[in-house]
Amino acid sequence: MTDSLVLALVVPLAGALLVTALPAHAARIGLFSVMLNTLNIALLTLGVWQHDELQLALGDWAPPLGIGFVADGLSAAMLAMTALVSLAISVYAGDYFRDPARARHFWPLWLLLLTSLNGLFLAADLFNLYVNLELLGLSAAALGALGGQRTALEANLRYLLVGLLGSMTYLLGVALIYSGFSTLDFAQLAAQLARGDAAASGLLGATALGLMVMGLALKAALFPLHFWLPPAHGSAPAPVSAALSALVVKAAFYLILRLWLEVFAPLTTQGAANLLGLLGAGAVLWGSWQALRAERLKLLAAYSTVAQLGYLFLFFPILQGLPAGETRSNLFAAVTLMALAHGFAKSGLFLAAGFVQQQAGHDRIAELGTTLQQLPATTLTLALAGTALIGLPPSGSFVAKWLLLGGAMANGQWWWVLVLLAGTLLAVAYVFRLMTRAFGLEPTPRHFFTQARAEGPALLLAAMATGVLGVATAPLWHLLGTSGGLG
Amino acid sequence: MDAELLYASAGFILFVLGIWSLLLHRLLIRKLIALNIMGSGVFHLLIATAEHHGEPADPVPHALVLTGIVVAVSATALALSFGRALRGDGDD
Amino acid sequence: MRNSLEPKPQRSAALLVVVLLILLAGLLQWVYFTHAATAPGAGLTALAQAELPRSGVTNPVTAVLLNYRALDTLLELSVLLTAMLGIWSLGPATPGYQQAGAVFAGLAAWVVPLLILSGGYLLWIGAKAPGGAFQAGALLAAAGVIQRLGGDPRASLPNESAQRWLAIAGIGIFALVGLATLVAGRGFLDYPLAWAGWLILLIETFATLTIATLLTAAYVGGQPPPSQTTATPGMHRMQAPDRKA
Amino acid sequence: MTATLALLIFDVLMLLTLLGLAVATLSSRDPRRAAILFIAFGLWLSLVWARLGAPDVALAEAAIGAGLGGALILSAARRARASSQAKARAPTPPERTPPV
Repeated sequence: MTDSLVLALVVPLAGALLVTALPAHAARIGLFSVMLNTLNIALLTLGVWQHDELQLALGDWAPPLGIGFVADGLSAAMLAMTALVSLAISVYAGDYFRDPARARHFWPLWLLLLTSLNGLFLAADLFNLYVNLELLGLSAAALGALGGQRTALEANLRYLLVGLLGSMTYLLGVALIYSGFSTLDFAQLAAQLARGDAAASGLLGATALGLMVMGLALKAALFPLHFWLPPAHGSAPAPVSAALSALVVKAAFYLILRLWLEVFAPLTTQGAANLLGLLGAGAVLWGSWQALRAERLKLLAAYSTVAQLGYLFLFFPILQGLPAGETRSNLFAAVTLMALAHGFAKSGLFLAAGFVQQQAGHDRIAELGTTLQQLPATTLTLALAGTALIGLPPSGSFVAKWLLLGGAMANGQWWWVLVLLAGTLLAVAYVFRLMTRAFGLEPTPRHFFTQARAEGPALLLAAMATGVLGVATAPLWHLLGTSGGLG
Repeated sequence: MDAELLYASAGFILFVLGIWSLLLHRLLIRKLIALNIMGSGVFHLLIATAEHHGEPADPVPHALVLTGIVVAVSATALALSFGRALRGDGDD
Repeated sequence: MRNSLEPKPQRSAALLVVVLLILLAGLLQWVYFTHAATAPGAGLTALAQAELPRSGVTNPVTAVLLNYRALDTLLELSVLLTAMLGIWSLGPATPGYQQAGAVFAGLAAWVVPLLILSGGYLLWIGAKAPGGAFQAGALLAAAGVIQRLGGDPRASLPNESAQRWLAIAGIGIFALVGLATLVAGRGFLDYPLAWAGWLILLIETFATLTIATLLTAAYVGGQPPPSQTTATPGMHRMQAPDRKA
Repeated sequence: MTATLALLIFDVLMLLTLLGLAVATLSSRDPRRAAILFIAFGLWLSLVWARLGAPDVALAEAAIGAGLGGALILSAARRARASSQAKARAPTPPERTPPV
C-alpha cells in the first residue's frame, strides 16, 4: 500500500525523464504517464480510505534523520483532485500543443510540475517541501512563458522572482526551526511544540511560522501579495493557466493550512488568524471587483482566482475559534471542499477560455457574443464553472460556503458573513456579465461539440465542480474522517 | 559574546541586505545577485548552527546547504535566460 | 495591480523599507539569541554518526545526501533538469565568443585535463572525505565553461540527443536503483548494507555526468541549434523543425 | 585567554570582510563590477564556511555558487553591456524587470 506513496513521485518523474530523452514521442509518453499517475493516485486514495492514514519513512530512515511521507485525508483529497485535473489538462494539451516543437517543451516541464505537486502533498518534512517548492516554482514559470510573447515572459519572470523571494523566506523559517528543534519532521515538531518546554522555543517557533507563512502567502497570491498572479495566469497558454490557477497556488495554500492547523497549532493565536481572515476578505472584495472590471476573459478568470483564494483564508479565524469537535472537523472538511471545487471549476473555466480564444482569435469579453453562441458545450462549461464560482447549489462551493456561514454564526464572528455575501454578489455580477454574451438571436448550432477533445475535458471538470462535488459529498466526508453534512 | 552567535548574526544581516537590494533595484542582474546573497545568508545561518564548539559539525545542515546551493544556481540560470529572451539578443 | 515599488522608488518608500528591514533583522537576532541562550538545539550530529556504519560511506555529509535524505538530492537534480529544460524552451543558444588567443588556448589545454582529473578524484574521495558528485560535476562543468570561453560554442557538449540522455542519466539511475530496492521488497532507496557503498558510487558517477551536462548546458544558455553547421541566428524557435528523435 | 581573544578578533575580521563585500556587491551600479564582487563574496564565504568546519559545503560554494553562478552572472553582465553599447544610440534602455 505504501508503495503508492513513492510511486506518486516516481511515475511522473520517470515520465518526465523519458519525455526529455525521447522528445519525438513526447505527447504519447506524457499522456500515458499522466494516466498511470491517475491510476496510482486512485490506489493511494483507496489505501487512505481503508487505513485513514498511510505513512512511509524513505529509505527506511526514520525521522529526524530521514524524510517521512504521510498521506491523510487532506493529502489524498488534494492528490485526487490534482490527478483528475491534470488528466483533463493533459488530454486538452495534446490537442492544444499540436505543434511538435512546442509539445516537446511542454511535456517534460508539465510532468516535472506534476512530480512536485505530488511531492508537496505527501512530504512531511520541511526541507523536502522546500525542494519541491522550488521545483514547482521553476517549472511553473517556464511553462507559463511557453507562449513566448513579451508580456508572458515579463509576467513569468516576475512570477519566478517572486517565487524565489517566497521560497527564500520560507527557507529562513526552516533554518530557524532546525536550529531550535533539530528536526524537520511534522509529527516530531508538533510533539515538541505541544510540550512547550521553554518560552524561547515558542517565540522561535512563532517567528519561524511567521516567515514560512509569509513566504507561502507570496506564492499563494494572498492579497495584497497577489500582484503577480493576474498577468502571469492571464498570459500563460490555456492548459498552463488552468494548472497554475487550479493546482499551483492551491499547493501553497495547502501548506499554509497544514502548518497552521496541525504542525504549529499550539503557537497560533486568534489575532494572527484574524489577520489572515482580513487579508482573505480583502482578496475576496478586491479580486471580485477586478474580475468584474476585467476586459479579457482570461484576466477575469485570473482575478476570480485571487478572490476564491481569499475565501479559503476566511476559514482560518473561524477554525481558530472553534474547539476540537464535530463542528470544527466539518468546517475543516468544508475548506477542503472549497479548494477542490475551485480547482475543478477554475481549470474547466481556463480550458474553456482557451478554446474560446482559439476560436475567436482573442478573448475580449465585449466581442465574444457570436463565438460563444456557436459553441454550446463551451458555453455550458462556462455556466457550470460560473455556478461553482458564485457558489450556487448544487456546486461544491455552495456546500462549503453554507458550512462557513454556519461556522461563522456559531462562533459569533458574523462579520465574515458580510464579506461572503458581498463576494457572492460580485461573483454573480461578473459571471452574468460573461454569460449574457452567450444568449443572442443567432440560430442554434447543430453540433453540441465543435471539437470534443478540447471541449470535453473542460466540460467534465466544470461538471465535477458543480454536479458531483455538490451532490456526492459523502465520500469526501468519509475520507476526511468527519460526519460532515449540512446538519 | 560567542563566536557562533556572531556567525549566525551575519547570516541574518546578509538576508536582510539581500531583501533590501531586491526591492530597491530594478536591473535583473542586480535582483538576482540580491536573491543569491539572501540565500547565502540563510545557508550561512544553517552552517553556523551546525557548528558546536570543537565537536564534529552536524552534517545534516551541511547537506541541506549543498542542496540549496545547486537549487539557487538553477534558479539563477533560468532567470538569466528569461532576461536574455526578453532582451532578444540571441545574436551578440 | 502595481501596488509595489515603482521604477524610481520614492525616497519615503525606500526609507520605510529600510526601517522595516532593520526591525526585521533586530527581531530575528533577538529571537535567535534568546533561544540559543536558553535552549539550543542539539543537532543531529550524534545520530548521523551512530548510523554511519549502516550508510555505506564514511563521509557523513555524503551519507546524508545519498542515503538518509537521498530524496532531497533526487529532487534537487530534477530542479537542475527543470532549469535546463526551461532555458531550452526560451530559445536557441547564443553563439560563443570569438576564437581565443594562443595564450588562452595553451592555458586551457593544461587546465581542462587538470579539472577533469580533479573532478574524478573528488567523486571517488567523496565517500570518505570532503567531495562528491556535486563538486566533481561542477569541476567538469568548469572545464566546459573554459572550452566555451576558448571559442567552442558548444562547450564540448555532444549533440542534442546525447545531451538529453546525459541530462537524465543521473536522475534515471537514481530512480532505477530506488525502484530496484522497491521491487526487492526493501522500500524505495533502502540499499542493502553490503551494496550500499557501490550503489552510492554508481549513483554518484552518473549524477556527476548529469550535473556537469546540466550546468554546462545552463551556461551555454539555450537549446543547441538543430544542426551545428546550419545555425541561422534569425530562426525562430517555434518554427524550429522537429528533427531529433 | 589571549589565544581565544585573537581567535575572536580573527572571526570578527572574517565576518566584517564578508559583510563589506556583500554591501559593495549590492550597492555597485555597474552590473559587471557587481558580478565580479559577487564572485569575490562567494569565494570569501567559502573560506568562512571552511573555518566553520564545513569543507564539503565550502568546496561546493566555491565551485558552484561562486564559480558557475558567478560565471553565469558575469557572462550575462558582459552580454548586457555589449548589447547596450551596440545599441548606444538606440532608445532601448538596459533590460529591466517588472517590479517585485
